[in-house]
Amino acid sequence: MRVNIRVFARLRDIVGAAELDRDVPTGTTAQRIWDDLVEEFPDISTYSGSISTAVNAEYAKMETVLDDGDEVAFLPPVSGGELPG
Amino acid sequence: MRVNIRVFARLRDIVGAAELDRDVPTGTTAQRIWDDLVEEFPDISTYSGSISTAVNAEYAKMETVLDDGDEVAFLPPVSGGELPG
Amino acid sequence: MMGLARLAVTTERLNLDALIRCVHDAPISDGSEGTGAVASFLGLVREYNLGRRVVKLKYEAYEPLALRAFERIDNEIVERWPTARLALHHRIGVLTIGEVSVAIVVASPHRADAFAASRYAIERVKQIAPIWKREFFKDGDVWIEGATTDPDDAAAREEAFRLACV
Amino acid sequence: MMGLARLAVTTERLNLDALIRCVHDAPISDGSEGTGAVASFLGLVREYNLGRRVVKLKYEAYEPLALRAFERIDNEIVERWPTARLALHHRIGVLTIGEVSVAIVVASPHRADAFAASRYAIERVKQIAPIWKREFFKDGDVWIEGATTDPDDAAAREEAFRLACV
Repeated sequence: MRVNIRVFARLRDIVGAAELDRDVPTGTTAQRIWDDLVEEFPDISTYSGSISTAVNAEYAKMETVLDDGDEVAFLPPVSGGELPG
Repeated sequence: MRVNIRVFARLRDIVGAAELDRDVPTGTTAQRIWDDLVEEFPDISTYSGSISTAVNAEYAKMETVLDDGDEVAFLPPVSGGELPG
Repeated sequence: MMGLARLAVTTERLNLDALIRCVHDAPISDGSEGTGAVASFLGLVREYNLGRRVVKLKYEAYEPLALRAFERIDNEIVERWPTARLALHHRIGVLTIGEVSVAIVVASPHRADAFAASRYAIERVKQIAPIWKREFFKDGDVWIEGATTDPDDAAAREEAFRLACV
Repeated sequence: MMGLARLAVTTERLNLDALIRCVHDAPISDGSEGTGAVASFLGLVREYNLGRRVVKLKYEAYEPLALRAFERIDNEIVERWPTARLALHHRIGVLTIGEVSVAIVVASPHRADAFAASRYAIERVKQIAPIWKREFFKDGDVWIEGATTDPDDAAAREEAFRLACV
């Protein structure tokens, strides 16, 4: 099955694209997609502890099992605006 | 000497004018002007405990002694807007 | 073009955009960061007050003293929030439902100050500005009176700070 | 004329007046009193951030999720302040100094609710909206990252309520 991967901000810079399509086996989780992405783009590994995930534009857990045609997004921490004070 | 008396809101309604000029003796206080006004317009007496006073557009005490040409204003409680909540 | 006064009592319709430009274009006291936040407040003539249906309102001010009250509030704000910049206009005369009676804008580098100072400003206006409100109903009218607050009353200032959450 | 969406992510310049009309004209949930207060917040591109002089900013959003975050914030506000009505627009793309990146308007019968809900809204936007900011300097640029906040994180919501002073 095929999934659409979306990355943002510095993740996007490192990956060099906003979207990637990947063919993956049935039963693949968001976590597995991320791990494959880290293998392909080792510089994103620093985000492994801080990214959020969304599947089809809904926040989701990394353990979520994907379906054919799903859009999985990896979101770096949001800007949070100014520092306190 | 002559002073200019200014009244507002319901005080103005009762007095029937926004301004009054009155000739008063030297040494007259804002309090005395108010007392004379109460004598002239008894309905304003309910405000004796709640008015503020200004002399020449500065808040002042009722004991302030007026000078010739002074503007003395009697201010009912301000609207305060909505009630709490 | 003449700049708009930051503080005013006016019979004209209030213009929020003009007030925002007024504080936004103005240099911020410490000049160090620039404007990052603009908090605004509009008070409108509400259709119902204390359960009565309002037809229109009339605001009356002792204008020179009201302006001095606004200057006082402006000074109090700069004293507490040195990088904040206030614009404060109050309308007087007859206003109908939905019209804006008071407009307050505070610009500052950070949002916490803009929110707090704008809330403080409206509380202080309600406390100390010599502006009275007459409500007209279908069959009558009434002057709305409240507490008289001495501008020097420290407890009232504290209450305004408390409501501004500082 | 089509009404303006109350919630939006847009590359267009933000228009505060249009947002105010949008919440002002809208019926308030309880329909009982009418709008008496409109609190607004604008976030602007500040010239200095963390001591660095900013030339421009670029905002990037995951738009569908950002809109859902806005809807979530809207629901949270109605739940806590049933008579409040929110409009919330965030701009994306390249912005220069002084331009408005986020505009928030809350209308309600009374001012306490309008102030609190507008502050709550911006805190929640900063917490949960998937919108990233890239700062450009004279000689470089950096993505500004912050804490990741789970939208369901009750502690984060409490912090937003605390900052809104409720």
